[in-house]
Amino acid sequence: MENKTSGSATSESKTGFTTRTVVTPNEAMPKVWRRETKPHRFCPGCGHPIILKALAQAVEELDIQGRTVFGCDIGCSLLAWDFFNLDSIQTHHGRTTPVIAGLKRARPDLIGVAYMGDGGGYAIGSQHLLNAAMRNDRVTVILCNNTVYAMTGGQMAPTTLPTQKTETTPYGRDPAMTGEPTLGPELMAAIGRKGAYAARGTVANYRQLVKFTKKALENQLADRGFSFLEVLSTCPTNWRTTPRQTWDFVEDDMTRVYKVGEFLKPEDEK
Amino acid sequence: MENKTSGSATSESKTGFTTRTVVTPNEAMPKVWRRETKPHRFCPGCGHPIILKALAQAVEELDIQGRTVFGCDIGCSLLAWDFFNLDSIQTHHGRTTPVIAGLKRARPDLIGVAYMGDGGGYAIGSQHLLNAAMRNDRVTVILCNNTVYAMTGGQMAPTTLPTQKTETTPYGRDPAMTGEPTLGPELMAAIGRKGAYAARGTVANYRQLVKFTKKALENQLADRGFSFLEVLSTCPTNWRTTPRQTWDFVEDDMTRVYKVGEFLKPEDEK
Amino acid sequence: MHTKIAVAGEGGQGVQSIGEILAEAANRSGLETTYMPNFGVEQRGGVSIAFVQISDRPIGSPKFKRADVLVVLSPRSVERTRGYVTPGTTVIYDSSSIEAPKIDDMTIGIQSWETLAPEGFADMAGNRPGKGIKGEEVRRDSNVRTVGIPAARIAKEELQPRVFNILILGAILAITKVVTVEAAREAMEHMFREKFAQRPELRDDNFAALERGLSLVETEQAGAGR
Amino acid sequence: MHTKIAVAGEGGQGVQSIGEILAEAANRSGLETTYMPNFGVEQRGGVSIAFVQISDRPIGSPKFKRADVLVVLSPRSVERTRGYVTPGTTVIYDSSSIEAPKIDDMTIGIQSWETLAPEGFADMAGNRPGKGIKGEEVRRDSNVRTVGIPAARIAKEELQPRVFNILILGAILAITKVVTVEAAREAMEHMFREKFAQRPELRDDNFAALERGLSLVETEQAGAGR
Amino acid sequence: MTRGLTTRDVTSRDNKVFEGLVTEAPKGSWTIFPELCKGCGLCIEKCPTDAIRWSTELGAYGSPRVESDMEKCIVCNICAQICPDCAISVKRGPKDPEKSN
Amino acid sequence: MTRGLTTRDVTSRDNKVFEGLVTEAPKGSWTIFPELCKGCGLCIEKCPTDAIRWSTELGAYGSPRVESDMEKCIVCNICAQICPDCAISVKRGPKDPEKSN
Amino acid sequence: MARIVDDDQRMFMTGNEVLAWAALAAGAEIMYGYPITPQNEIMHYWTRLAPRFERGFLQTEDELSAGFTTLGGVMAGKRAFSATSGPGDILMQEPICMAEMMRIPAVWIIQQRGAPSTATVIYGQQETRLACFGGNGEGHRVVYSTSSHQELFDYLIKAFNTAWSYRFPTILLGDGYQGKMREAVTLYNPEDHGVKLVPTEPFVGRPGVPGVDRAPAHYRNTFNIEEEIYEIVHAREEEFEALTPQIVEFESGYLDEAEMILIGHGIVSRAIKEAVKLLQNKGVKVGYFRPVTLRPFPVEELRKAVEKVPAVMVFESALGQLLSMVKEAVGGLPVKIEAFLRPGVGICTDEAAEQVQEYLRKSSMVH
Amino acid sequence: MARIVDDDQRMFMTGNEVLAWAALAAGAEIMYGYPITPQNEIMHYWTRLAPRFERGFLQTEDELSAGFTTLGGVMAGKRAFSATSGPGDILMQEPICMAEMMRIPAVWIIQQRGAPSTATVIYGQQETRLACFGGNGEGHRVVYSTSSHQELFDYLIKAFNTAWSYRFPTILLGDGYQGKMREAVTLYNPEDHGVKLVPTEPFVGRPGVPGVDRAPAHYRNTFNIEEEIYEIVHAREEEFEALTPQIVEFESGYLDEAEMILIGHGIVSRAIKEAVKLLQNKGVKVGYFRPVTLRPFPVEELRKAVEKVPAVMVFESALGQLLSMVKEAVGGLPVKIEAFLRPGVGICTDEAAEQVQEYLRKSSMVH
Ligand SMILES: Cc1ncc(C[n+]2csc(CCOP(=O)(O)OP(=O)(O)O)c2C)c(N)n1
Ligand SMILES: Cc1ncc(C[n+]2csc(CCOP(=O)(O)OP(=O)(O)O)c2C)c(N)n1
Ligand code: SF4
Ligand code: SF4
Ligand code: SF4
Ligand code: SF4
Ligand code: SF4
Ligand code: SF4
Ligand SMILES: [Mg+2]
Ligand SMILES: [Mg+2]
Repeated sequence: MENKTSGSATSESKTGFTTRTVVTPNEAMPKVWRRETKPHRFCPGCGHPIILKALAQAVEELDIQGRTVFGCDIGCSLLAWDFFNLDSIQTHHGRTTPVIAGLKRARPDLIGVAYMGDGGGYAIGSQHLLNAAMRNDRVTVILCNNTVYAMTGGQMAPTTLPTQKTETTPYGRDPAMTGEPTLGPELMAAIGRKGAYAARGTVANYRQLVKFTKKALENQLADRGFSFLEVLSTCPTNWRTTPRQTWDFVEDDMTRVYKVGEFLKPEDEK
Repeated sequence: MENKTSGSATSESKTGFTTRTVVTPNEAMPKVWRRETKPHRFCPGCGHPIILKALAQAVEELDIQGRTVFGCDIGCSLLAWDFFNLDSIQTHHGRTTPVIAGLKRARPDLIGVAYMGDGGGYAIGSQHLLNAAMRNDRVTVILCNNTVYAMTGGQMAPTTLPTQKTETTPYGRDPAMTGEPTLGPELMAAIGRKGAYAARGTVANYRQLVKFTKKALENQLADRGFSFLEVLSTCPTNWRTTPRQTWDFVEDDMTRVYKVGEFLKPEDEK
Repeated sequence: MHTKIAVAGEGGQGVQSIGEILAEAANRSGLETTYMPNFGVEQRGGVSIAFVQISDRPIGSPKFKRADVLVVLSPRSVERTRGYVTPGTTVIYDSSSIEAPKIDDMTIGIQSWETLAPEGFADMAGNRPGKGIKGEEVRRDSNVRTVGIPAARIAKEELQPRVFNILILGAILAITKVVTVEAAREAMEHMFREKFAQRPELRDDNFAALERGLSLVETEQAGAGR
Repeated sequence: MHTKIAVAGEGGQGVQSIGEILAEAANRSGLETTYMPNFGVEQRGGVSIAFVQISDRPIGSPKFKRADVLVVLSPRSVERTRGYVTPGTTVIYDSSSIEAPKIDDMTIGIQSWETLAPEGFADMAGNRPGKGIKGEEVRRDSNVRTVGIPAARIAKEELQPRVFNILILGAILAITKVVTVEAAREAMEHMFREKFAQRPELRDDNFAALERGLSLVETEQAGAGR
Repeated sequence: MTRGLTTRDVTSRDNKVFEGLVTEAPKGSWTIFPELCKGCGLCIEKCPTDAIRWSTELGAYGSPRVESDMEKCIVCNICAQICPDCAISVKRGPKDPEKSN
Repeated sequence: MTRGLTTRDVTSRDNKVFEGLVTEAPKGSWTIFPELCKGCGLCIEKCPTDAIRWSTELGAYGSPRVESDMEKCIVCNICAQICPDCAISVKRGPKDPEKSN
Repeated sequence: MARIVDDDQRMFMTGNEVLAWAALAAGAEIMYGYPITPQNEIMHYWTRLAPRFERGFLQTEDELSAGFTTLGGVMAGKRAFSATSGPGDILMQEPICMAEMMRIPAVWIIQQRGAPSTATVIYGQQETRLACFGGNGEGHRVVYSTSSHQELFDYLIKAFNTAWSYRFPTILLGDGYQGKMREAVTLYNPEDHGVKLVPTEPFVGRPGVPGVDRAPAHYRNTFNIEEEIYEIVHAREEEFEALTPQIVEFESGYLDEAEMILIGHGIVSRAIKEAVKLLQNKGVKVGYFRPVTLRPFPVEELRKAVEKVPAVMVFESALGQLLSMVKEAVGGLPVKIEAFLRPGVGICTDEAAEQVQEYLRKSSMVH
Repeated sequence: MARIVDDDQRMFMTGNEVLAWAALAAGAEIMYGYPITPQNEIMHYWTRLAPRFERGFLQTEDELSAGFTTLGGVMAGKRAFSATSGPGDILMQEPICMAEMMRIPAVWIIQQRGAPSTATVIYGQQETRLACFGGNGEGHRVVYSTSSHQELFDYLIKAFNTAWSYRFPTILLGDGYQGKMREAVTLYNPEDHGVKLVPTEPFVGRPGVPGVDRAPAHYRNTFNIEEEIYEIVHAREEEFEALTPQIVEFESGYLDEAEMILIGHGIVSRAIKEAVKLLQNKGVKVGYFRPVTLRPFPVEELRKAVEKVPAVMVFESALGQLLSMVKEAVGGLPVKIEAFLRPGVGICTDEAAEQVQEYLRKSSMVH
């Protein structure tokens, strides 16, 4: 990645180190991110773009930018409709899985990524997710678990933690009435299709997240089976959390309920 | 059950035993079956009515005829819309689960039974089935696995066996293209809600079927959790099988893929 | 020329084959033809009806409410298809399983349901206090010809039970002359090509039945008419 | 009497509170009132606009395209709300963060988007080669009054940064007189009842800011006008 | 409450009776209800003693019905349990149920 | 092919550049891109050495941005990895990347 | 039912909050819902209020489920309702058309947003046709189109009563503006205003053992024979037509001597009413007609209104959905039909007035 | 594309089989489907034929998925299609309206059955409004209503061409009778009849690395601002109107001197055409008009046809869906509009003729 420093103005920083101004494409930003549309539209502190950074890095490392199609759902994921230097389709709420699955059937040479929220994937689109998994469709589904319906203002999602307050559980989620949180990768592991991949990553562990994302893509590249990656993410806007609370919620509260790791590897089989 | 013999004509049978004609409400028929609508509309040799016989017997033995509401789907299950001396609602394809779940939320004193086919439950209604299970809705879902979309003429269902020929897999189901069969009770067990019940029965083992059906109802009566019963059933019409082949298909072919038994008992927990 | 034919019977009697052969033969004769089975939600059971129209001009609706030729092959199908009878209708029936249908002024044109539904469903439907279709009228003049053919008995005794429907077909051809015997034979050759190739005796059986049906009419027609 | 007020600023500036207090006060004064925030798909970011109408007769659409009073509190919101300016509009702006808005013949009535969207989205939208709404015309005569209030500076220096919006509210009241100061005070008492009860100093801070805003206008108005 | 609703106009009591042919043997009785038997043949295959066979009489759909050979029948009730149409009733014990009352 | 389609009219090359403030220290350099930093504070909490603090300058949304104390910074890159906006770039090694070229 | 306010109470709140209160006042016992903007706050307020008034709530996995659980709730004999918008409104048509076929008196609130597809989350009147005629065809439903917070309150109460009186699914059709804006409204207990709540009855689960003490209730939506559907649809149509005089509602003003009648529904009708007053003040002779029920549509009333008028102008935030209904209704009359169509955007009083004046100026030049 | 027949070939087959062959002839590359009567056999034949012609098939979990996978297939640049009916048609509106918004040239076959709700699996013309205007509103699509097996074949080929020429989702509207009946049809290779297949193009996955060699393709259906939707909907409407003369189709006959014009679409138009011939033979002066495209509707053509006619009679197997369109189209003309509405049941030649004669007799008595 070349980093052209096209302008520079030097100043003494308070700590005694020199601070210069550089004008650069910003090499911290993956090339697969479309610079023109940055800063992006996600809120400050949102986990979505961290997931999308890992995806970009994985696409770059696997050198599949030229044949990856990115599909996003309705939900905050839609804000990524022009996020990438990737052909992208923003679909309907819950319908990203079938759009990408349909695309993949028509053009098996493409790499199809379906990106969605927990509401889109586990609630309104759950028949699609489940049946694509059952059919072992050769697509990669990445699902952002932020424990709420974020874009609509923070209602209970299938992933909302017990006692967690949301706009539709103002007194805290009561599992006796609304059930326990949905465990996606565990379910995929139970379906256990040969050649399928299922894992749960977290934005709190970026390196691992890149690794899981790559595996979820490699599995499709190898034409082995369905690939599913859930990612624990942040939504400070709807959680109404400070940065510290945001991390605590992801790293402690969520991780207690949602185990991070790989649940089904292509080698495993049922 | 009183068996009034209101008329009788005696004849000598060929084997030397006496054969009399009796006119009777037919005590082999559960009282919960509505006699007025018999013979019913299912095809000769159909497994649906065997499942519905077990259900009737269970309702009778648990003495809940006065508060059970029976919901049936679109699919051959709709032929049961006036089958029972039970209040009954025939719903839309795949939507029996939410209709009964909604009813139960409004009237927890009622016992709600959602009866559907494998297409209705595992395909078009799978988001409802999955999410009702996740919410641990206090309803009893009974699903007839006959490996095809029967009412529409025998297309592939999520439960069609590998290599099985159907109208949409004329050369035999190819799991590489269409996936392996869906395993419902196993999935419910993987969801593993506290107090939930999941089992698979078969029309080939009627006693066990009654037992499982009773447990699936008792679990709702005890307000413990979601209850799910899949039943291996027959569809000689679409299978185009002789009676012998029909039994062989259920008892051998299907049972090889679909294990009969209880997968999740209310005591179990995740 | 425009002939509307309804063939009704039990599921296993092969009424749809009769309809299909008639339609195929007409089509091969260069006539305008439609064939339509009735269908409902159930997969099996109940009365099955085949609707065939043969015409020298384009055909409107593929179903119709009054038949020029009504073929009824079981007692239940008589009940189910009364509504198709209208002045001028020729009713052909299997006289070995059905009494001569009572076609009187009161039954002609009565509204009935078209369905292949098993009893329970269809009966229930018929029992609804239906108000009938607007503009429908019971016609009081009757000019109906009935022809009884002891087809089941002859098929069983002289031929094979399974060619029962082809025997009926022969009778239909003899009575209505909607298509020629040659056309029907060709249609059968075409439709059962593979079966005939595998089992040539089938061809003989079927064509014998066709002939027998044709000849039957000549001998029995007068007696059965009303 | 029918006054259309749009208040625009950045997410954290409290523009919706200004709108809500104005509307609540008007409602309490027995006037017809509508208040509407703008909203889009995003949860945060971008320019936020509050639409308030106060009238002595029933109100039509709760949104409008030309404002009688436009309050702009950040440079971006000036850009975003140019379209609301029309002859007769009074533009109130925070002169400590914005230069006096250039309102000339060419900017009045220009089509712009109403949105609270973060930049990327909204800009992109604005960049589309929109053809504008039919019947829309750029008005060429301008009769616009602009009033600059150094609200941010005064709030920071003399009061508290967080009462910035209430100071602006005071200025709005002084300039427009749409509702009385008493009504505004009552509305705030009602809306912030719980907060004021918990932290009584909040009441004092806010009411002080209101007063300061009122008085500011009297002293600075002339200078800021165009 | 049924204004316009698609419920059937049914009588509350469900009194329909069926004609059954009871064959009695010392071990018990075996009844077939011809108007219910659709001739699916499932019982024939399930009978452990091959006691059930096709009858020359017709059943519900004009298709053949079944009958039981009471020499072979061990009144195990399997056929009755498995019959999708409740067309068979099996009773163990005293030859004539009426006499035992 | 775009007749009437809702695709953006974009240039094919994606050449946008950002202004970054590079602070250089012996261990490496740390760059903040003010127009990208939304001031979410996530990096502050994730920095293992508490090297990041609020700046008095404003970032993308007119909200405060962050800066790094290079005395504390160990150029571990965690902040850059975690930043949802790619507003931080960290480079290990030679004080001045330009000089090393 | 518990009283929801002590006495008539004037409030200043958002329309979605009004609807939550209205549902309470209407005696609604349970809401089933799935989030979608711009109706979310109905759920938000309901979930806060419901426990206080012992009402139920279930958030479902999608709108199909929200709609079908609602049907389950109604068939259990409860006043049950749901709310949705836009793409959710499309999905909701499946349960709504089952409710039409089976005469299930469920109530839906639809807050229209931009269309087609996901479009915008804001505002539109583009779901008017869907709300009135969605589904696979020819079911019967009642649709009230409201224009103010007071009407949201009044008509939601009425919607439940209409549903349970006539057993047609009933829709309250609002829009995102109405949901999100704040204005004054007076909340009241229906009984204080002489409004009686129509009692509910269970479809299933009534006392007694079916087949023993009473007949079982058997509900279905499937028929085997073409003629059955023919009969049902025709019978419903006749019943619906017969009930129309009881159900239909409209509002009109200044019709006498009008040179033009302005027609609009929902929130747009506010703008045209004000525009008419404005023009009347200037001496321009114009009147207005607003259908309140879009189904049944006030056909006779509209025909009577426009009989002697040279022209009407239809205003709507849509591309001609109300316009279609108006054209169909006034067919055969010599009136000229103009339209001001602004799909997805609001219509202001001033522009409505300007349009009319412009038209009248032009047409007077022609004469 | 492989030739599907050696030469023009007359066949006698069911309509659903014709459609499978037509899709092959049209160069359709993949079908996505979910079973529903009366369109199942399209899938049955397709799954038998597809492997022989190297075409694809995917059976999905429901109609939502069938529709959205179809959109995925089209965006991948393939001629993709789906088929449905009744309740499935309701669900299909969600993907269809996304196709409208994003101009995705997908093709749908709809074989109408009874309505509303599950109703019957047999026949009806009750999904006409849904097929033309389903979804949450104001999208644009093309709808062909066929009346014979030959038209099923011809127009399915045309539907793909229309879709890919103009990028509007396109619907072929048939019914259960057409699907299930057998009649004669001539199958042919389009090129033999001078019909060129409009080439397809991928929306996504074109050659080159996006952002390096070319711009990425970014498709969306969501907008943040009301005015954007306003613009899009208006621009589409203008485009659609401009294209209407190219797309619109109708059929008419015996219009001169007609005392009455019979109007019907789809299979019903067969009955009215025959009825007109029957009546003409008896010396009764009647004509017929049949819209072939229901969207765009042949408004101008119909107005021209009925201008000088005292009355028209609309025939449909529905409760007034075509009737609405006719009323809207002829608005302002003095023609009297009669209707013979038979929701869910067929209309025969004889009864159509009788109706007309009856009407003419009565009205001549009045004169
Ligand atoms: C059919 C349909 N129903 C509902 C909605 C409204 N809706 C838009 S975004 C959203 C929530 C998305 O939540 P999630 O999938 O968890 O994504 P997040 O915003 O949390 O990232 C909903 C319900 C819609 N657009 N379409
Ligand atoms: C929304 C919708 N899609 C499709 C159908 C068509 N349909 C009716 S029955 C049926 C198949 C049912 O199969 P299954 O659920 O397995 O039940 P079975 O008939 O096998 O018992 C289908 C697809 C429908 N009625 N509604
Ligand atoms: S609302 Fe939550 S999920 Fe959506 S962009 Fe903001 S922080 Fe991210
Ligand atoms: S088609 Fe199959 S499942 Fe349906 S009733 Fe017949 S045998 Fe039973
Ligand atoms: S199982 Fe029942 S229906 Fe089938 S053949 Fe035996 S008795 Fe008859
Ligand atoms: S009771 Fe047992 S032994 Fe007797 S016929 Fe039935 S299955 Fe056979
Ligand atoms: S994580 Fe990034 S956007 Fe957030 S404060 Fe740090 S540098 Fe700024
Ligand atoms: S590079 Fe590591 S040590 Fe330096 S600021 Fe970032 S997180 Fe802190
Ligand atoms: Mg979420
Ligand atoms: Mg099945």
